[in-house]
Amino acid sequence: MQFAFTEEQQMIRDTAEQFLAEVSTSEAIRSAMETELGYQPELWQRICGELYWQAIHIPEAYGGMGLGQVELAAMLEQMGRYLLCSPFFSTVCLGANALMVAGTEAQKEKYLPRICEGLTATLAYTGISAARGGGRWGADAVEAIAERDGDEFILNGTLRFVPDGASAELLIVAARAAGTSGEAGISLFVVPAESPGIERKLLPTMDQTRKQAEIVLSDLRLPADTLMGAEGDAWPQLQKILQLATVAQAAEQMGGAQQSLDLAVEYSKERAQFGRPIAGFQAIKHKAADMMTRTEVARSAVYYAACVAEEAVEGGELAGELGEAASIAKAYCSDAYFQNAGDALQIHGGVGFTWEYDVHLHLKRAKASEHFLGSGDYHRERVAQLLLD
Amino acid sequence: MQFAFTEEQQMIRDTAEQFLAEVSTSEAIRSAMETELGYQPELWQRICGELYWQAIHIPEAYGGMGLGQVELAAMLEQMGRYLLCSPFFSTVCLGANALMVAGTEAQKEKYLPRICEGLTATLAYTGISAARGGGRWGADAVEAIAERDGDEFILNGTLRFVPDGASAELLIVAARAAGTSGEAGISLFVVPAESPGIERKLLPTMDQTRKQAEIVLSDLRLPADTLMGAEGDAWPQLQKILQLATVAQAAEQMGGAQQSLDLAVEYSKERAQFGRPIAGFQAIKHKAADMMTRTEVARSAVYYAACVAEEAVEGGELAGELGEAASIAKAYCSDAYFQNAGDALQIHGGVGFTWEYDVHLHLKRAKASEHFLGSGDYHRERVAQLLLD
Amino acid sequence: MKLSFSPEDEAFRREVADWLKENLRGEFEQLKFRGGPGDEHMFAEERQRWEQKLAEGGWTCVGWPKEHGGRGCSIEQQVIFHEEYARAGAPGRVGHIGEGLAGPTIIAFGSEAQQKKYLPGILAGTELWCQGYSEPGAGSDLANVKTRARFDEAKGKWILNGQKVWTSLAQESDYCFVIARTDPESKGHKGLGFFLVSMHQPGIEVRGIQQITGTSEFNEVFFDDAECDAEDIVGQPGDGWKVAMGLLGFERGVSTLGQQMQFQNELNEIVRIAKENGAAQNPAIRQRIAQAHTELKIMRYNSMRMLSGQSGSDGSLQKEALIYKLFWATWHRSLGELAMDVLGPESQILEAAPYELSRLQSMYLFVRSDTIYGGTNEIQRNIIAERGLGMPREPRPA
Amino acid sequence: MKLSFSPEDEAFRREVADWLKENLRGEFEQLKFRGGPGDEHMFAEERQRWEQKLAEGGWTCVGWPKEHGGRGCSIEQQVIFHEEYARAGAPGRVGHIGEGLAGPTIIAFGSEAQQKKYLPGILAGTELWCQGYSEPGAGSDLANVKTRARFDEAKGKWILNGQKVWTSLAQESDYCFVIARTDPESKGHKGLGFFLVSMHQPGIEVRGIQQITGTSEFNEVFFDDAECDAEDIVGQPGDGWKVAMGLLGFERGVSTLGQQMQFQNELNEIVRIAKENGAAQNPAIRQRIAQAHTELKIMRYNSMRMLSGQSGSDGSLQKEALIYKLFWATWHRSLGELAMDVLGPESQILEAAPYELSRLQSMYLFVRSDTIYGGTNEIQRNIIAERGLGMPREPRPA
Repeated sequence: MQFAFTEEQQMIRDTAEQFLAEVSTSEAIRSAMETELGYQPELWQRICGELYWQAIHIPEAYGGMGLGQVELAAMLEQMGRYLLCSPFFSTVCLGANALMVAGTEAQKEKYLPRICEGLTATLAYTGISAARGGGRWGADAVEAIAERDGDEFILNGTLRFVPDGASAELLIVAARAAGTSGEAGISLFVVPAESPGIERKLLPTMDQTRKQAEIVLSDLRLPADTLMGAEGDAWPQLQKILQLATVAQAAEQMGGAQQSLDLAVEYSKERAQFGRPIAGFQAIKHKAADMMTRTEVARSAVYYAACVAEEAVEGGELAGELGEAASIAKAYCSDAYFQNAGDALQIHGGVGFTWEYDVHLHLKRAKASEHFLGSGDYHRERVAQLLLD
Repeated sequence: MQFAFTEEQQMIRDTAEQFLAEVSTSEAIRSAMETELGYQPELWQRICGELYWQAIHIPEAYGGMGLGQVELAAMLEQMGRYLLCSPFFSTVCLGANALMVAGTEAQKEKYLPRICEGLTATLAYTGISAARGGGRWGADAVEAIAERDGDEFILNGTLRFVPDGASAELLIVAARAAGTSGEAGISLFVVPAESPGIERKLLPTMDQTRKQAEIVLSDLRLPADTLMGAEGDAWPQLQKILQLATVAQAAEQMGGAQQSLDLAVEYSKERAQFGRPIAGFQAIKHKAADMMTRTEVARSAVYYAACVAEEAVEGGELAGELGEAASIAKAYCSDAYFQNAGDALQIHGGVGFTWEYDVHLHLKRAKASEHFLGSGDYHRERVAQLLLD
Repeated sequence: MKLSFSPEDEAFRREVADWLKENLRGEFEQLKFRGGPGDEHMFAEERQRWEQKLAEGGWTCVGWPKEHGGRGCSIEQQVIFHEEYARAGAPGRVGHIGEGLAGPTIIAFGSEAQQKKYLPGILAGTELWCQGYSEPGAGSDLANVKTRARFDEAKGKWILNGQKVWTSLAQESDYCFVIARTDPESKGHKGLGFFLVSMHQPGIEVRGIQQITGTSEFNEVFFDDAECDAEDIVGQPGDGWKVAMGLLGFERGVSTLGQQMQFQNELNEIVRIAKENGAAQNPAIRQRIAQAHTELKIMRYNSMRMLSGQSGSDGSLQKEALIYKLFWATWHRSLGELAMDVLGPESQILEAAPYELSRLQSMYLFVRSDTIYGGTNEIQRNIIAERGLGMPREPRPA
Repeated sequence: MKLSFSPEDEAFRREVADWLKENLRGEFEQLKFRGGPGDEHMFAEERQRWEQKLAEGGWTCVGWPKEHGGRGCSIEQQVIFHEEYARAGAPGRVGHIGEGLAGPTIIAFGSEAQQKKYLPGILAGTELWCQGYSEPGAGSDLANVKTRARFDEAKGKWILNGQKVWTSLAQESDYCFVIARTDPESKGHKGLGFFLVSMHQPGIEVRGIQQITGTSEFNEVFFDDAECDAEDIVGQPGDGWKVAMGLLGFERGVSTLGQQMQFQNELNEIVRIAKENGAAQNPAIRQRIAQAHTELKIMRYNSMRMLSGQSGSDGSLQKEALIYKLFWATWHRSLGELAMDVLGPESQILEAAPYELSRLQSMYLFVRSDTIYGGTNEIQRNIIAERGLGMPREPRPA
């Protein structure tokens, strides 16, 4: 047992921190978030070309760096901290993970090397009912219909809340056989986004640092070789993809919680009121102490979940814990990030309420990430089911 | 509209405050709470003889003072504040209210004057299932069975969590017809506690300032004239009795929340640490400010609910609001009292944890009163049903 | 203690409701439920016309004394007016700073000349006011005011220099009341003056502050040799603190009930959505909606206590007024979060690009200012502890 | 970063589990799950015999270095030992202050003579220790210590006078380590000494403090010319603060994992009851149980980080250790409330008159001390803000 970063992991983390502090500045975020694409292509090319981050956990056999989920989490933490506007999360944590978990050997050989070269990808699985009841992110959110037609499949339906869905070049799509519900009948497909039968619409979002899209499938006709995993029986694979994505999302949130704390503490040391820095007021100190407590607890949750995710990918003895560890991390980190971002805004006072300061970017990202893949309440209820039912 | 105490109401409140500050001291509470009876008979006799509080809202026709629910709430606030150990709540807020709401004219004439003379009473309606699911306090908690036998009724069953159930001289008992459930089949009876077929057992309680009992009915045979209200159809009356009791309980809680605040503030001004009174530390000031906020909000909720209770008794236009107002008051006051008592303990530090200081008495009363007639969650769910279902 | 209204008051209620029903239509139909917090920048012109429509009906300044042109309504009638106004969905008042703050201050502390000069424009809904209190870096701390007012003997005018911030409606306003330091040597609460300043002059520049919502309800106001007539100081130089403190009292009046009806409209919208999208079946959401409803109801009862002059348990302080800002601001902030959580992931999707927010989204973001402006929650807690509980004051540098 | 244990460690785990299974029976059967917080006064004598049983098996002081008589276990093995110990329901250790605090302090700062004199009794489970830190009115503020130690040249001994408070296990203890002021003119952190004092002498009186639970785990200890041999001061007069600060570090060791297993036992009991009485179907309770489970799991991960020496994001401070007390104490307090709320009204009914509490009732009341002793939550937040975030220190009187 060694529950600390290895030297190599620490180096990956430090490199990410240094690079992102330099490139993902307040100005860079703002200019990226105002574009429809949502990121600066030059920066993404630099990441893919110079740093090779997009290949971090893709096996060496497919041209990747062959590292694991822990290294990925270390990097995501810094991306969440610096609000990097990029298709990294969608491409790596959704697209590449989906291919690695559910792709056929042929699909992996076809697409993983291209992702290593900079191809962007995402996962589209939720219909509009994902918004029902405060948020549904399980098998019941899969609504698109896939009908078999000889050797082909015909897909119809509307997919919503798809991260980077308007810009991704490769789509992993979940759909179900007509008449099925719940975990039954679900299939996964991989398809180039520009295929006929796919219409994509950018959804303008409150959090501008990560784009969402609606994707309408109209008689999208797919050959048999686009099918990932077992026809009509892909829920276990989709579930695992979602659990990995959930851990990844939590890692970003933890980084955001850290940055919210850092911004607040820094501001409080500069800002004077009643003749002294507000950092000296106990009300501010104690709020900051609670923020730091949440951040460190979130960090422990994420590191653990990342270790479990690695075991789940590698088939280690803790693989069966992935669902629980992911829900624990996402439940805690969702609440911690939003609470920290809100507290940071409050500590900033009036200026925290302006567009100019960065703290609102975190408040918005916190809420958006809370509602992607399930809120704290949602994941606590999942934990409750494991414990009580 | 005049949402303030009249001069007379203010006088009643002030008199209660002065008297209770004098008689319900820390020593008096402790000596009363250690007895099985739970109160000092001399003090109860003094209250009944000199102050006539037990008759406060009984109509003058039955020998009472003919005041209303607002005056009652003003008095209960002070009783909760000073943790008066007495059978007042059970006799007046359960027993007398039950007779006034559901008693036949003959029963009122028989018992209300005796309550004015000092007879003690209580209401027994919950079976052991009141403890299920975190607490059930509605019609489904009525478990005792009443069977008709000619002109008589035979009652069997176990009643639990009955306030002052071991000492009260008169019992109002709820039971249901065999085979019924929910709101159907419920009847109310009034019976002297010493009747054959009634066995009473004191339940030792964490909060020693209010006693509870278990009452076992074994073939308790009651004549027809003990029936209160309509046979098998008494739920609306029992519900109203419970709603009035809920308001009364909230009034006590609000008084307790006030006292928890007062004790904490007083202590914080005396106690020095790091060379100054801890009252000067912002962490303590802000905690106290939140306590005061909760207390004043609780006060507004209770006064309003008391006005509605008065209209409900008098058939005023807001009578239909009683259920909602009672749930609002109880939900808020339950949480406010417990939170305040806990914060008071924390502000006291080590000594708050001792038996010697009074703050633990409030912590215990707060939890006990929270769990009597339904917790905050329970009453919020009731409000939710009114709003959402 | 009595909750019901008299028959006369109920008749007044019908009168208000009828008038609103009759007049809130045609060109004003589009204003329904608009112009609230976070929406204050919308329909500014149309809402000023609405202000004048109200004035025609005698529905501005209903609580002002008759001798100053008001309707002289009783507290009960003011309560009723605000309730019906909000119930009808009538728009956020662009005149509220004049009616609720400037006017009452001028009535209480102003000269007869000031009353004659300024009250009619407020009553008629033709002249709008804004408030010049906060300054950059000073937060809610009036004692830190740095804006200077120097009396120019030659011109016979006060000359103002400095900067105010978080001034809402500054672009639309005709006048601003400004706290400025008349004695340049003074510190803290001493040496302040309270000025009535025309916004239509070259010495004043207004710049919008882009907020978290992308919009600019709040402004910076720069005073660069701005002028103010000698007779437009309220009270004497040095009285500024006293006047400002008196004005604070006016903020906690019957208008809180109107504010609550706006809150109720927001909550109603949330309940409607929850029923529609199934969030009403989510037990955690149910608890939160019930909690919001519970506390909003109590907020109303608390205002009724404030208005009835119910004092605290020790009979001296109006404790229910002392806690009010902290309570409603915190409540409203939670309501914003609840709105988003009821909407679930849909809460993140805007009405339109580039950044057009729905009403609830705008509310959610805007309420973040509620716990900051007019004294942050932290300042409120200091005030409650010090004034309400007699705990030691925060140390101040000498 | 790696979660799994080596095959050697897994073998060690079986060894511990087997030994406990074999020995935690007979007269010790009744001790299962007893003697935890709030239950410390129960079976004191039997638990001391259990302590000696452990010593026979070589299971006391497993983390001490071998040269001092310990087992010299690796961190992993200590983790495993504590996990298995709690999993088996083995009782709360009466020797934990000697093993966890006094012993490590004597090993780190004590003389060879002190090590020879005191360590064997701790190792053998025959000599129990208590801690003389807090004083009445001084709270957690060691700098305020008023107990005096004066060196009597004639006797060649230190003479102690003063009072300590919140001393657990004082009645059962053979020794107490005491912070006292050696320089009567000194203030604050200076002029303190760290003494090893026998409890078996006429100059010491122990009085139980009756607590919220009705029981008396905590005591007042009065020193009235109590004596301490010249060689029983750790370090030099004036070193007391340094030694005490070193000792604080020992409090955050592997024993946290054993504590967590006790927490887990408590949570398991709550889950069992919730399933039995239907509270598990109450959605609000479900959320709270899930939250308690979530945070307890993370508490374990956090301890693993502490033990692995994982540093904070800036690479310098062990932030996860700094926040630990605040986190677990607050969590445990909530767990007590959850236990009562799962029980509903039944939570109020005691096991027996006059005041016999059930385990969960006792836990619920006792946890109220968790956020107070060893530095209140408020003190913890000060420490986190100052040491963890570099925010200004609280002003101290000169």
